[in-house]
Formats: sequence, C-alpha cells, structure tokens
Amino acid sequence: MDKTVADLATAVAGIEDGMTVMIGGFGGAGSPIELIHALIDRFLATGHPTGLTIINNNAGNGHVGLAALIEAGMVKKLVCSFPRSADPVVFTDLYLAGKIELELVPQGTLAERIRAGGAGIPAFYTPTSYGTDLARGKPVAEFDGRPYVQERWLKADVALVKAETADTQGNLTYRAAARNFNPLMCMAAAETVVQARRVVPAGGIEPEVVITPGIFVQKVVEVADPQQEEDLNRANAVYPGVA
Amino acid sequence: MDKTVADLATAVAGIEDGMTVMIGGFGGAGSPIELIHALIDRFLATGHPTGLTIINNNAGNGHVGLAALIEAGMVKKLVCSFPRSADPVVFTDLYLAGKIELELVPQGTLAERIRAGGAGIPAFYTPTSYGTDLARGKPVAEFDGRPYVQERWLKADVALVKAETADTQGNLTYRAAARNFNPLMCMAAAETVVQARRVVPAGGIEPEVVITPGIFVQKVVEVADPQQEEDLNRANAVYPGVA
Amino acid sequence: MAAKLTNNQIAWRAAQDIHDGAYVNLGIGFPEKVAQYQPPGREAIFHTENGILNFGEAPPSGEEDWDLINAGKRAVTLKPGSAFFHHADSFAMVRGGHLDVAILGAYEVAENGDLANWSTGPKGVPAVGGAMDLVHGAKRVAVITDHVTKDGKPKLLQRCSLPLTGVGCVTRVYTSLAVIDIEGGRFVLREKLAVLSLDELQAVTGAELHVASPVADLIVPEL
Amino acid sequence: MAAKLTNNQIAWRAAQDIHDGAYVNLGIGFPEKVAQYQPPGREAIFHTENGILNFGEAPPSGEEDWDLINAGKRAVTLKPGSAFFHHADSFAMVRGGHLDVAILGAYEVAENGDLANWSTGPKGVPAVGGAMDLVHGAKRVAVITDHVTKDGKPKLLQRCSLPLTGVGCVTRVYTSLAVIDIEGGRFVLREKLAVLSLDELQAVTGAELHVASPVADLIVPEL
Repeated sequence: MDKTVADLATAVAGIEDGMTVMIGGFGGAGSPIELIHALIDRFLATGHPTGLTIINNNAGNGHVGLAALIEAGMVKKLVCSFPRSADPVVFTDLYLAGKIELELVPQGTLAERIRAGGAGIPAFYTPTSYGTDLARGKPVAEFDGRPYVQERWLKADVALVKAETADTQGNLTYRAAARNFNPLMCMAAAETVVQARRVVPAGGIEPEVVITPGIFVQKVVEVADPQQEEDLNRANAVYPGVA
Repeated sequence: MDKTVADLATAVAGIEDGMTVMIGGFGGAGSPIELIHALIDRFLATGHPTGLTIINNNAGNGHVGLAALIEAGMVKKLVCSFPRSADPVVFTDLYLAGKIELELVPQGTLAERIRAGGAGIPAFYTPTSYGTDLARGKPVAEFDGRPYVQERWLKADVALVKAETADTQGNLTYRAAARNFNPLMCMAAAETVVQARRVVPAGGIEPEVVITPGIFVQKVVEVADPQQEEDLNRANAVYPGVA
Repeated sequence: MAAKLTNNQIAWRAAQDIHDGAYVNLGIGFPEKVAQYQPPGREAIFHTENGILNFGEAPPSGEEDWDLINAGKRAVTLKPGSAFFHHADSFAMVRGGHLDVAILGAYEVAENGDLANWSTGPKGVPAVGGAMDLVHGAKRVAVITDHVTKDGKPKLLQRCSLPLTGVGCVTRVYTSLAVIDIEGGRFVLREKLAVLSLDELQAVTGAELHVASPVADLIVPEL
Repeated sequence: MAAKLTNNQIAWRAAQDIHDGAYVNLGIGFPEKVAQYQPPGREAIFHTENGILNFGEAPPSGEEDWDLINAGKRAVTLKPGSAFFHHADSFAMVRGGHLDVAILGAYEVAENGDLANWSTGPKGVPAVGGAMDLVHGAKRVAVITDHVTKDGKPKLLQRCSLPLTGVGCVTRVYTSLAVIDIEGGRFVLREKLAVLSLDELQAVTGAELHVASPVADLIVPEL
C-alpha cells in the first residue's frame, strides 16, 4: 500500500466544482499553502474547480493561500469562526458586496462538528452559543437542568492537510501548533490529501507517536520545504503574482 | 506544580463510599492493578470505600485487579460492555444472585460517552444499538433520513489510570494497546489518579508525544514495576491472597 | 448433506473478497481466521477496537506482550506502519465509515439484513463488546457462519428471533454451504456448493433464496 | 474622575486572583497582559485554544517560529511540561470544565452575568473565534475592561444591548475603577479606587451596585 502521489497537481486532481473542501491550519500555522496554490493553478489553467465551500478557522491572510483562493473567485461559501484578520481585504470586500456566503461557527463548535463528522456522530449538544444569535434556529434541549444547543456534524468531499512527517500508508505527525484542525479534518473528508515535509517508508514513524492513523488519509505528497503563510505575508507576497 | 504523591495509599485516599470510579484498561492491558489493590487494602483495613459504581470495559478476570475489587464486595454497580471473561466467576455469581447491578453499554458508545463527559457534551446521537434491546427507553431521532439513538455523557468522581511515563505536571504517555480507555477516563473524572511506570521532571516528555495533557490529571504515583493481570492470572494469583 | 465447508474454508472464501489496501475489522473468534487467508499480493490492514491499526499474527508462545493484544485479548504483533490510538478514536474509525469491511459471526441473519450475534436470550450474563458498533459504519458488513445451528436449524431466517445486534446491516453472508447477498430485503444466492441442489439448500434456509443471476459453484481449496 | 487604572494595572489586579497551579485561558488582546503579572511563587499554566498547554512569553523579534503561536496568532515559546493537541481536544479542555479560569475582554457586561464581547452589531464582517466556547466550561469566567466606553458610557449594564457571547456566564469583573462580583443577578462591589465615592462609581455604572460586605480599596502598584 502506497498512498504517495507524484506531484501537487495529482494530489488536488480530485477536487471538482461545487465540492466542500476542508483546509487545515489556524492562521498560517498548519496551512497547506502548496496544495492550495496547486488548486489555484488548476483553476487558472482550466477554469475549475469553482463554487467551492471552504471549511477553515479563518478567511485567509494577505494574498496567498486561502486568501488567494478566495481572491481567485473559486469560493462560494466559507464556514469558519474568525474571518477577520490583519489584512482581511479579500474576504471582507466580497462579503460586504454579497458575493460570498459565510456560516459563522464558534471555534470549539467548529472543531467538534468536524470531529463528529469523522466519528459518525450526526449531532451533539453543546452549551456554546446558547442564548446568542449563533444559536438561532437550532434545537435546544435541557440536560440536568442546563440548556444546550444541538449542533450537526460537518463533513467534506476533500480535506487539504499539512503534516510534518507522513509514511507511505498515510500515518501522520504534525509540528507544534500546526496540528490544530488538521487531524480532525483528516477524519471528516471522503478524500484526505496531505502535504508532508517528509515522507518515510511504512515503519518510519513510531506507532506510539502517530497522531493521524493512515486509515484517515488517502493521498500523500511530499513538499520538502513548505512555505509559511506568515513569512509570505511579511514579504508582501501575492499568489499567483505577476507573470 | 508537582502532582506526584508519595505512595499508593495516598493516591487512592480520595475515594469514598458510593462514588463512581472509572478504571482504565481493556482486559489486562492498561489495568492499574496496584491502584486497585491499594483500594482493596483500604477497604480491608477500614471497611471503606464500598457501594462503588465502577466504569470499565470488562468485569475483571480471575481473582486480581477489578475482579478482586468485585469479590471484596466493594462494588454496587458495573457499567461495562463485556462482563464475560475466561474466568468470570466473581461477577457472574453476584450478577445471577442479583447482588450487583449491570449497565451494559456497547463498547464504542461507552468510549464516546466517557469522552463526551470529559468534553462537556451532555448528549450525542449514534447509530449504534438502534433497534436493539440496548436502545430501549432512549430518545431516537432521524438525521438525513437515518435513525439514531441519543446517548448521555458519563462522568466519574475518580479515575484510576495506568500510564507508561508521567511528568510531575501530569502529562502522560501510554504503552501500546494499554492506552485504550485510559486517556478518555482522564478527561471525564473530577480527580484522575495515575500510576506510571516512570515519573520524570516537567520537560521530560516531548510536547509532541504527550497523549494526555496534564490538565486532565490530578495525582501521579510511580509504580516502577507494575504487575500485568494476564501474568497474575496465568499464575493463578488471588488478591489479597492468604495472609 | 454431509458436504460442507470447514470454518477455515469459509474464512478463506471471505478473504477472497477483501481488496488490496482494505481496512478490515474481524470479529473476535471465528472471524479472526480470515486474516490467515489473504490472497498473495493483496495487503489488508487490520483494525482492532482496542486501539491498533495494522497488527499482525500471534507471537510465538512465551513471547507475548500482554499490552499488545487484540479485541479478543489474544497477543498479536505489529507490522510496519502500525499505529496506536485510544478507544474513542478507534470507534470513530468504526462508526465514521472508515473501515472498508467488517466480518462478524452470527447466531442468526435475517433476509432484511438484521443480525443477531450478541445474546442468546435473558439467561446468563449479557455481554455486547463492540459488535453493535461494528455493524454500523463499516462500508461493508459481512457475516461468516455455519449455514445451520449445531442441531441443524436454519440460521438464515425471515426475521431474527434472538435479540438484535443491528438492524438492516448485513449485506453478504458466507456460510458453510453458500455465498448469499442481502439486497432489497431478500436473500440473493450467488454461490453454492456444486454437490448441493438449490432445493436442498433452500430446505436448510429459513427464508426464500432468490436467484438474480447464474449461481456460481462455491469452490474453495482443501484447508 | 481622572483617576483610573491603566490596562496594565487592571491586568495586574486580575492576576492576583489566579491561584498557584491554575490552568488559565487569557482572551486575545488586552487579557494576554495578565500573564505578565503572576505573583512570584505562583505558577499558572496557560492554555491557548489552538493547541498548546504551558506556553510562555513571546520570543525575541526575529526568532519567531510561526508554527508556535497562540490564539491571537502571536509567536510564543514553550515552558517545561508543555503539550500539543488538536482543536477538538483543546475545546474539550474548555467546554469540559478543566480550565480554572478564563479572563476575557468585554464590550458590555450585564448584572445577570451576560457578556457581549464579539460583535458590535450587523455592520462589517462578524467573527467569533473561541469566545462563545470560553464563556462556558471554565470554572470561573472573569472580565477585564475599562469601566466605561471611550466616549464615557457605562459598560456594566442592567442588560446587554449588543449581541451576546454568553448567558449568565461572568462571575467577576475587573475594571479600571473597581472589582465587582456578579451574584444572584446583581453587581456586588468588592473593591473600588479610594479616591472614588460609591456615588461617583454608581454614576458611571449602568446598573445598581450592591454592597454586601465592607468595600476594600482597590490598590495596585505603579506599572
């Protein structure tokens, strides 16, 4: 069993118009920049995929990665907890112009909904958002005298994930706080596509330290020297940039 | 911050009559034999604690560990998925005599209920047990055209857990399949008591490989050479044995 | 009706349907045998509820590590690429639809896909383990079983009489006499032992066997 | 009313109530300052939603590791005993009642404990982050805030006018003028600046201040 694919273009080849795509990362940490840029490349070459629903904690920063994906016009709807950022101009402009949909979800609920999608739990109750605007229209129930809001699972057609080390069977480790949503999204997508800084043979990761077991991963591509969103933005990078 | 305690007796000192106690382990793997035996010692010396509700996957094996706890007459009720074993005589006899209560829970539901208790999720829906005797009396709801059973969280007053390495702040690693329910029970108990084969200073466990973060742990005791239930049973051990 | 497959042969037949790269959970006991009969060149990855992916066969006697056991509490070994995880993650794999196939034993299977394999009734100590979770979530839930009970009664029925493990969950049954799919609430016969007529097979089956396409001979090696 | 605490002084006062060994989440922005004022001899362990326990202060400029950031996306460092975990485990800590205290900023706090700190209304892009999760679960939810808005209006009110973050969740408010508990749906004054009369404080507070026990002077060092 070898889940590695040859290049980034092959890795993102399964993403089609109208799909729901989870993208790992919290701010720049753990954001799979190269996979996102490969998807933009395909869109620029072919006009597809477009009309995507993106699930991420944020709405991107600057003009690279997720922000560039939105800027390219490929995104119909964003599901996230914090679509404001230091340089929010891309999403903000589209949102205020009514050209992109937003489903705002509290961060912990977002994480739990994704985990629920991966774990076969169609709905759960949380105290979070009870009595607030974000609970509107959602069922409420009382348990042990306290009110809770019912939330539904979130699933995706594809997840784009950034890992530190992957083995050929798709077992993964992450780096520091770049872990964040990545392991959850691996669980909740029909096809999980991983960019890893290092790909090793099966057995190259100690079974005790595997964070994402390979069963949750379908494709692995090595990106040996991944870009960091924060560095790109400090350099005022723009993707795809001037030809 | 130092969560280590001097000995096993101190470790289990907080367990009182009528409490709900989660005990880690699946069969013998990950079973905190020494903590359980320390609790039996206290009962034999003081008559307390008794009337305990125990949450574990099984009902013990042979005449050591959980089986010995039941045999000592300290357990009022058992919440578990598989109370049958190679030598089930202790639990079976009490159960058939109507002297111990049993709440039978499918294994995955048991794990998820414990995690829910730790994660502040009072209830969730699962397909497991729908249409079976074990779903009787539980609310049923349909999501996306499929029926699901509502299950409630499980919490405990105390969890007894077996770890491989602990640091003084309570960060834990486990050994192989001895992990099983242990990390979940750490999350779901008001007081989590850990026996670890090795206790190291803070910083002695790489932050990337921590399985249970210290926030879920209250007491740590070192048991350098823990007994393995399977070995004890193959030697026909009986606890407390003949004086 | 002397001719029937041995348990090893039933396990062999079930193993032939496991594709390369499949993630598989084998119920404890008889279904564990399926692992021995993986066709050469195909690699399945086995999952055990108690927190291991990609475990291998039992170690030599005396070399057991009792922290390295499967759901049946038998000692196992590891293959390259294995991983450990806790019980909630393990059942996320089960319930979340990540397993390609689960193969379970059965007391009874009904033509509507209902399975009874955990309780023989109110006597004794009830124990369910992971069975009720496994019947949900795996992409394909198959049963391996003798075609009839020890005293010759059908195990394939119109409706189960014993307490259910799951509702409408089984899609294929490998028995000692036949391979039968469950489709649209009916048993559809796919393969049967050549020595057996359809009528003979029907006579030991508790619900109607339908034939949708040519019935193949159920051929297995000596094992 | 020239006399008021600086943000640093408010943060200092809040820090004095954090016990040794406490697990603490500080909201992004102003509340992050609380970490600087831990009393000597007391060790708090800080949690950040994006998956770190026991992080320390910012690294020197130029030495940032952008995979090692807090919820405010600022670079941090690690202390001995730190741990990484994913977002679901992180919010299990939050929602599951494992944090001893969460300290948050506020637009408005009501005498019934309601908090508004995420939205100033329908204009602009809404963003909530982890605020709605943090107000539930932590054993103690405290607010640090200027006592009044920039244009002098009360932030402590009978009822919040802005969209709520949480219902009945705040139990103590540290302001630039006072320390106020929320008990039984009322503001109970615990400490106030000595230069300020109760009437003067009441005049800039949007709901009645109750006095249940002697009101202490709010005394903080120059910072």
